[in-house]
Parts: sequence; C-alpha cells; structure tokens
Amino acid sequence: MSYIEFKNVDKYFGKQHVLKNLNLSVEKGQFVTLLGASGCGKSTLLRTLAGLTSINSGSIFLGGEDITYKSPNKRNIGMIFQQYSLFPTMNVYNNVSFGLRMRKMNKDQIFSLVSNAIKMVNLEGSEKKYPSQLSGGEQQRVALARCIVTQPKVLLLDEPFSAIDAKLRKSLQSRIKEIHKELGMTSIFVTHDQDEAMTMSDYIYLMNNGVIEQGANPLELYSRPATLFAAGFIGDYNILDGKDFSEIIGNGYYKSKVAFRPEMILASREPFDLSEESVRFSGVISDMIPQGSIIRYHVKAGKTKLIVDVLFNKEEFFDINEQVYFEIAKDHIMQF
Amino acid sequence: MSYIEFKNVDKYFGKQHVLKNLNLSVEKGQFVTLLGASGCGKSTLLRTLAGLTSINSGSIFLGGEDITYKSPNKRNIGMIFQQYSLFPTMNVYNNVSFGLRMRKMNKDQIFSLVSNAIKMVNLEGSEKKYPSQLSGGEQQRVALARCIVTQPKVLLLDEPFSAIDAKLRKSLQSRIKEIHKELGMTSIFVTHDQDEAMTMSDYIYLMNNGVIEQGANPLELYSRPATLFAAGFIGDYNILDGKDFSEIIGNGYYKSKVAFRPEMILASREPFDLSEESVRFSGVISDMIPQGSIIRYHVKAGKTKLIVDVLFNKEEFFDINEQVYFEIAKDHIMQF
Amino acid sequence: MKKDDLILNVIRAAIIIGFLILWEAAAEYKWVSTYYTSRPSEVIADLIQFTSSGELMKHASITLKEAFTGLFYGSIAGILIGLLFGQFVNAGRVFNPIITAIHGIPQLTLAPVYILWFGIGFASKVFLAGLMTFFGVFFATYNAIITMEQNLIESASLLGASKYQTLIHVVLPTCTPWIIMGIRTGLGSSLVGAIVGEYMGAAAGFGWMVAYATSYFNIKRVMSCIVILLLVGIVMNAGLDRIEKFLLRWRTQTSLSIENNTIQNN
Amino acid sequence: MKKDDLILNVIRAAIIIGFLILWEAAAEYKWVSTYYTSRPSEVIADLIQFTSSGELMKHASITLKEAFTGLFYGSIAGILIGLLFGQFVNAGRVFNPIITAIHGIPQLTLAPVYILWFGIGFASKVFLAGLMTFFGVFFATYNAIITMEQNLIESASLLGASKYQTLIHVVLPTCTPWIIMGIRTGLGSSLVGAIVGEYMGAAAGFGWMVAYATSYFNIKRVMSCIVILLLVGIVMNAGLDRIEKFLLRWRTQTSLSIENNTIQNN
Repeated sequence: MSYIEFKNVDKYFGKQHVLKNLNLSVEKGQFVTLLGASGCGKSTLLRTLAGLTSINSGSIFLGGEDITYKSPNKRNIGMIFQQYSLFPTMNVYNNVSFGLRMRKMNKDQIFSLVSNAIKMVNLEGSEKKYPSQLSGGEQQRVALARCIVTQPKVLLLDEPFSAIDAKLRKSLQSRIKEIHKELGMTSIFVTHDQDEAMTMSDYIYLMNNGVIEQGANPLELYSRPATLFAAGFIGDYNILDGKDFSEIIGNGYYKSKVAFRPEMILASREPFDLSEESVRFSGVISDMIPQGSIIRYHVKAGKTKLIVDVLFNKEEFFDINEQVYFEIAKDHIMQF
Repeated sequence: MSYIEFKNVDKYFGKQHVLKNLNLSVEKGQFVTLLGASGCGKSTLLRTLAGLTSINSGSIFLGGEDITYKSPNKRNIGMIFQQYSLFPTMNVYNNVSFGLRMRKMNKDQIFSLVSNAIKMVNLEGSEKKYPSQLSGGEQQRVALARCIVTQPKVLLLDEPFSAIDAKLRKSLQSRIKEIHKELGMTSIFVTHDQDEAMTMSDYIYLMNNGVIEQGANPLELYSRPATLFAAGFIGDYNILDGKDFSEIIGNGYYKSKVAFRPEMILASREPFDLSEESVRFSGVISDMIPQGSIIRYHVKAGKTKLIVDVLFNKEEFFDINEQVYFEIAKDHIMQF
Repeated sequence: MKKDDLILNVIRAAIIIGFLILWEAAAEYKWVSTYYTSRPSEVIADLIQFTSSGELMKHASITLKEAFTGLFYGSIAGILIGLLFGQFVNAGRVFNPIITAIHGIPQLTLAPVYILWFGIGFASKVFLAGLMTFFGVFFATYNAIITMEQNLIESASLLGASKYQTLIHVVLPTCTPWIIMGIRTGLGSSLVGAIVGEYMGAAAGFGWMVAYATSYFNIKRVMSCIVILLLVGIVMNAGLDRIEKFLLRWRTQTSLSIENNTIQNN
Repeated sequence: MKKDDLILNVIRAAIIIGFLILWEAAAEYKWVSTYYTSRPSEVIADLIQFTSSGELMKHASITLKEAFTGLFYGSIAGILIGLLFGQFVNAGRVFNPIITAIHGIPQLTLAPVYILWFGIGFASKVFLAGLMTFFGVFFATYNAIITMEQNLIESASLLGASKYQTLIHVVLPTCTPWIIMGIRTGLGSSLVGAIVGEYMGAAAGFGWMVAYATSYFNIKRVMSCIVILLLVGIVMNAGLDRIEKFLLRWRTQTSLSIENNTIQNN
C-alpha cells in the first residue's frame, strides 16, 4: 500500500458531483502535483486529505491508517493556502511556534525548532515583524516555516504562488522544492499552471471534472498525453481534425483527431525529401511571435491554422506571408 | 518631428528624480512599449503624456502641438488603467458612451458609435450589465471600448493585463493588437513583462531608473542588447565575468563582462571539433527543467553556473550529473 | 435555501409566540406584577383603542414630521458640506478635525439648550433631529469622496469631462452608497432626536405620549408605544432595504457561500 | 509632513480663537442677547467656579460611574453573546434577526420605562447605558466572527489546535479590532444613556445639572457643561486612540500617499 491512498472517494456539494469515485496514490517522499483547471476538484481533493472537507463515500489512508473520519487537528498534516492564512495578531515567531505551543512543548525546545525553521526559509531577523509588515512572498515563507516546524506527515500546497508576483515566485518555488528534499517530506501541490507543475513535480495527476485524466511524470505527460483532454491542456499541442490534417499532407490516412507539438515540426525554405517516417506539408506564415528562447510562427496550411516553434538561435527569420515547407515525424503524431 | 515627442523632460516626486532629462519619440500608427521594472518611471512617463501628472521641466509634443500645459480633458488621449477604472454606477452601454455624452453628441450618433465599439470588443449583449457583473477581462474590454469610441489621438495602456489571469490575457492581448491595427491608432503600452513586450510591440523603450537604456524593435532588443542592464533584463542571458568565462573555455581573451543567450549554446555528448568561429567548454548537468517547448539545463562548468536551452523535440535527454560538451559561436558572445 | 429560510422563520415565530404566552401566563398567575409589566392581552386592547381613537395618528404624525423635516435639512447640509470639503481638499483638512471634535459632544445632551433657544414647539425638535442627521451624512459623504478611487476621476477627465461633469456624473453617483448609509443611520437618529426632544419639553407627539403615560403609571400605553416603535423600525428598515437595492442595483449581490461541512469532526 | 501639520494646527487654532472673539464681541456690542448665548468671559468664570466649588467633580463622578458601569456590563454581555452565536451558528441564525429587530427600537425612547422599572437612582441609568452599549458590541463581535477568514481557523486546526484553543488564540484576538470598535462606540452611547437618563429623572449627575441650569435659565452654566463635554470627548478619543494603537500594533500603519499634482490644470 502506498503512503497516501484515496479509495473510491466520492464528494458532492449539493447536487454537484465534485469527486467521482476517485482513486489515487502517493508514495512517501514524492512531490506530487494535482493539475487542472479551476473547478476540476483538485482543491477539494486536497482539502479532503487535510480533513477540512468531509467525503460522501470511500476512504482515505495515510501511512496505512484509515484517516477518513479523523479530525484535522489530529492528522498532523501541514497545509499552505493561497493567501491570508497567517495569524494577523501574531508576529513571525509566534506564528511559526503556534503548532508547538498548542502541543505544550517546552519553551527552549520551541525556541530551537522555530529558529531553525525560520532559518530554513531565510527569514532570520524578521521574527518580531507582523504579517502586515511582510510582502506576499515573505508571508508564504512564514506559512511554510509554520508548517514544517511541526514535522507534518504530508505537506499540502494549495496554489501557494498565485498571489505572488512572477519574479519572487521562482525563488519561492525552488526554496520549497529544496526544503522538500532536505526534510524528506511527502508533498502534494495543487496548481492550474502547467509550467509550475512541470518544473516542480516528481509526478503529476491531471484532473478534469472530478476524475483523474492521467497520472504520469512530467516529461511523459508532456510528450505522451493519454487523452485528447491531456493533449489540449499540456503544452501548446496542435490539435486538428484527422480529415483536415490528411488534406494538407495529401494523404487520407488520418481518421479521428490528431495532435502534435509545435516544436516537433521542422521548417525550411526548401521542400523536404520524401521519407517513410515522416509527413510533409507547406504553409504560409501568418504571424511571428518571439517567446523567450523560441520563435513561434503562426502558419496557415490551406484552411488549417497551426503553430510551429523554432529555437531562436539564428538571426534570420521567415517573413510574414512567406511560403515555408514543414516536416513532422509520424512517431510524433498522436491520434485520439 | 515625430507624432509624439518628449523633449528634456524632468520629473521629481519630492526629492526623488523620477524622469531624468528624458527624450523619446513615437511615430504615428506605432505600437510602442515602455518596458522596465517597477519604479523605473515608465508609468509616470505615461501619466505625464496623459496630463495626469505634471512635469518639472521640458516639453511634450503631440501631433506637432506643445501639450505640456494642456489639461487632460482637452488632450483627447485614451488611457486604460491596471484596474478599477470603469464607472461602477453605469452599465456597459453608459460607460462606453460616457465620453460622447460629455461632448453632448446626439443620441442616435452615440448609439451607432457605441454599438460599433462594443461589437469590436466582442461584448454584444452585455450592454445592460454593470461592471460588478463582469470578469476582469471583460471589464478591460469595456474600458478599451470606452476609449476607442472617442477616437483618441493616442491610446495609453498602463499594465492593463496585470490583474487578468493568464489564459484570458493572451486573447485580450491579441484583441488589443488587432484593434490597434484596424483603427490605425498610435498606442503606448507600459509593462514590466518582457514576454508581453516582445509579443505586442513594434518598438520597445527599455527604461531603467528614470532614463531610457535602449530603444529598439523587439528582435533587435532581444538579440543585440546595448547595455549590460538590457542583457540582464531581456531574455535569460548568461552573464559572466570575462575572467571566469576565459577560464572555462581555456582562453585568456575575454576581459570585462560577457553575455550570451542560453539557446545559442550547442550541446552534445561528443566533444565539438575545433573551429576559429566558436569557443568550446564542457560541464556537468545539475538540473533539467522542461519549460514548454524547450528543455532548460542548469550546467556547472568549473565554478561557473550557466543555463542552456535545447528544443524539446527529442525523447532523449542528458542525465543529471552527466558530463556534456558545449559550443558557442564567438559572434553570439557580447562583451560589456 | 428557500426551505431553510422557512424553517428559520417558523422557529423564530415559535420563540416570539412562546415569549408572549409566557408573559401572559406570568401576569395571569401573578408571577410578576402587571403594575410594572402589563400583559399582552391588555396591551393589544390598548393598541386597538389607541389607534381607533385617532390619538396614535395625531401624535405619531407630529413626531414623524419633526423627524423627517430634520432628516431632510440635516442630510442636505451634510451632503453639501461634505461635497464642498471633498472638492476643496485643503479646507477639508482644516475643518474636518474641528467638526469631528464638535461631533464628540453627544448632541442629545444638548437637547435642553435647544429647547431653551427654539422653544418647546416644532423648531427645537427639527433642529435636534437635523443636527443628529447632519454629522453622519457629512462624514459619510466626505470620507467617500476623499477615499474614492483616483482612477475613476482620471478616466472621466481623459474622456473629456470637465470638473463639474465629473462631480455630477462620476463622483456623486459613486459616493451614493455611503451617503445612503449615512442617511439611513440619520433616519434612526432623527427619530430619537425628535422623541427625546419631546421628552425634554413638548405638548404633543409620540415622545410626549410615552412620558405622559409613564408619569401616570399607564404601563399598558407605554408598552403599546414600544410595540409601535418596534413595528415602525421593522417597516422602515424593510422600506430602506428596497430603496437601497434599487438605487444600488449596480453593486454585486454578493452571496455568502457557506460550506457547512468544514471542521465538523473537531 | 510635520511642517504641514503645524501649519494646519495654527490655522485651526486661529479659526477657533477668531470664533471666540466674535462671540465675545457679539455679546459686548449686544448683537445677540447674552440671555440666550452667554459670552466666553462669563463661561470661563463660571467654569472656574464650577470646578473649584467641587460641584463639577461631584456630578461628573456620578454620571461617569453610571456610564462606565453600564459600559462594562454591556460590553461583557455583547462579547459573550456574540461569541456564543458565532460558535453555534444555527442559534445565531435564529436569534440574530430578532436581536436586530429589538435593536430597531431606539433605546433612548424607552428611558421613561426604565426609570419606572428601576427608579430614579443609579440602576436605571446603568441599565440604559448598558443596553446602549450592548447592541453595538454584540453586532461587532458576531459579525467579526462570522465573516472571519476561514483559512485562519483551518490553519489553526491543522496545526493541532483544539476548538477551544482556536477560539482563545486565534478567533478572539483576530476579532479584537471590531470588538474595540464596538466598545468605542459604546463609550459614547453609554455616556448619552447616562445623561439622558438623568434628564428623565434624577437628583444628581451631570445631566441633572444641565437640566437644572436650563430650567433656571442659567445659560453660562449650560455652556460650561458643553465645554466640559467637548473636552471629555476629545480626551476620551485621544486615550482610546492610544489604547487601540497598542492593542492593534499588529495592523499595518497605512500611510495615505497623496499625490498633489494630479489634474491640476483642469
């Protein structure tokens, strides 16, 4: 049995079926992400594990023990919320020491544990500050320290970065990942941001509408989406009707939907040689968008619109309205 | 003379020198971006053009006319703010018609202009809704319609997307760009997000600390930053001490700072052949991060840390701790 | 949700009816003296007599007229002065603390002075009611203006509105919720002002009736008056809710989402 | 900023002194009758006499004792019942509208009844002052609890706090600002309650003094009382500001940033 197990879990809010006979497992020490659009049930799933939301049927196991009906203050699970979860009336030190004080630990022990936790999140010297005097990123670091100081069995992160601006977000992400490794914690992270999920996770559960669409490691999820939904959610897959695609490559082979990634397409001013392993088509550049290290071309092939990504390491570009030739290996064309 | 000209503009807030003898010009019909970190003076610059903030010295010209002391309600300049700028007591129709009503235009004329503007931002049918009933993205579209209906000489956009979530942001960006082209407007856009700036602009002014660091079109700014600051701000340039870099490539040639882009580096398991046009080094992979269409490797070469971007179009990767060989063309190494 | 509300209302009604029965029983079995508390049946009988004799209408209309006249002038003055200080920011910064200090004197404690100045008739009550309304409306208006989102005013200006147009079309409507809140508080205060003013010295009115009944130990009439005040309060609040809902239809109806099953096993 | 404040205070002082001079001049040159308005010099003389004779202390201490006793019991009751209904949500949903309806009766209008019930002594004023405090504190406490950020309670629970620990260490401290605001309003209301109660029937106290002075047309004494009330108000508010600042030191000191040069050429 895995460290965390959800078995046939169902949850309704009124008539809304939020979690649908859901099964899921997390191994000890993993950093697992629940990825999905808002309303897919990912936060509810997290809250049921914490005990903040009850379930209608099924069971939840943690470390082999059935915790389905255990109250949240006895589960020893840490959780970081999207925002506003520091106690506003307490300074940083008292926030972090809260969990230990509730356990009536002695003062010296509290002091050494809290100091250590505050050091881990790089907030030494801010012990006497109040949450209102801290930035959003600092507040989340205090929230993190407040969790880890109690040595929880699992750390839950409910979109902890969404209120934090882009620059700080990256450093906070890597700090959390480091602490996760350092303390050998088991962490479950909820996000709607696929880049965040890809960067941070050992394993990703992609959720949709109360069910798990796919569970896989990041690279596998990215390169081998199991369903059309997964292909649509992850990366910027070109998703076309098989009929339309067959038309532009001049070949009636493809039936249902096809999906392929924009960076898998080779582009050239000259036609490609024929090959058994790949298909070819031509199109006209309709837009060119530099995106960091890549250039994204919008291409019109017949009536079909596609995107093609090219590494931005040359200083010559295709022009708008230029006719360009493309090739893609058959291996990289997925069908659903 | 250009359509918009700032001549030797100075602005102080108290003792703080926010705009430092600044000169800038914008051609008619251009989509120009002021890019910079918060506090660099970009928003202040925009506000001085709108007349919302006065300047201490210098002059501002619009269409050849000196508007330095003209009051904002006579400048005929449209502006979209970061948030909260719709009149909460008016429904969509009345918000959009506000500018025309203030000019006492007749009702039929207002109706046709407003209907047209609302159609342009795809909000037909929402005329009777109040701002509180609209999403952030819809509110910004109404704000856009409210501006364009008065046919302003210039459209100013002060970080209009920062309160809007990522998915909606893209469609709003392209809608604004389309309308800009359709109406042949002159637009000035303020942002701290380099990706946004790259995607949207005809021309970018990079600002830092009250002065303009560089003015260039997006591709030029990306591939030929004029200063070390520009290189640090744009893209994810590797910026190294010349001494350190000389050391890892085994060549004493580089003196001051060097900068090169992560996607310009070629990577291979085999050593590269010697060449006059490029330098070579080897390093150990310390981390691998999939980022959309690319894989970003963190590399340790001696004591120096670098990042290397590779297109994510193979399914084989370098392993963590693997020794890898790298090559980069001398042409792509910038020195400051 | 509807069903839930119904159950709540049934429970509330049961509690109130239970209380009335207990009160009647307490009087019937002499657990308390009706000399001090009267009893529901007596109060109802008196209410009917009080109403049908036309006395209620006579006294109530005097008091309401005093209160509403005060409310009207107090609100007008509060809005105008609030707008004035909101527009001329420096004047506002000078005078606002002075007005706050004067507001620190509880106006009701000055009732005797106003009676002295304006006599025991209509004017003194109107003045007291108006004064009690004024402060609330003034502070509401002034604070609404000075804390108003600057972007709105800037947008209006960029769209070509003059300062006057901005005031009429943007500033005033945006401040309406706070002004209404001020007037709403004022409505209660003006009634209190009028009634307490009548206690201090008057020859008619609802307050006079209460004071008069008390002095003759006519406890059932006092209770009748309390019941009427309770009803007036409920009706007035319901009416104000409606008016407010109409005037402020541009605001979101925030629905409190109550998740019932949080921390249930604690 | 400091210099700015100084200028503002000088202007304010000038306005107040100017007003006093005008008042004195108006009396001197008989523009108004001192019979109705007295004059500053007379008021100051009376203030000195009133204070030095010990009368002020005697009456003020009675009134303050009534007010503070009422404030104390009213606040305690308000906090406790607010906490109770905040914890037992369903009870709160049943009773809150009933309490709101009762609150709709202006308490001061019931002053005669309380005099009747509790006599013209200490008890009736304490009851009135307490009642006037109770409602504000109750609503403040109750609303603070039911609108409290759910995350805080959930965090406390996840960190191992029991329901009781959460109440003591998280809920109560987080609600403090609103409770203090309620008590603050209550302080003013309780004073009004005590004074108006004394108007209705008493043999001593500040309110009795005002009513007594008025009935003998001793206008300078009435003015003295107003000045004292003004001073008490200012001192009390300043004191409360300090206490609040200390208790709420965890809240940000939001500094209003005023950009002076917006839309200046309009």
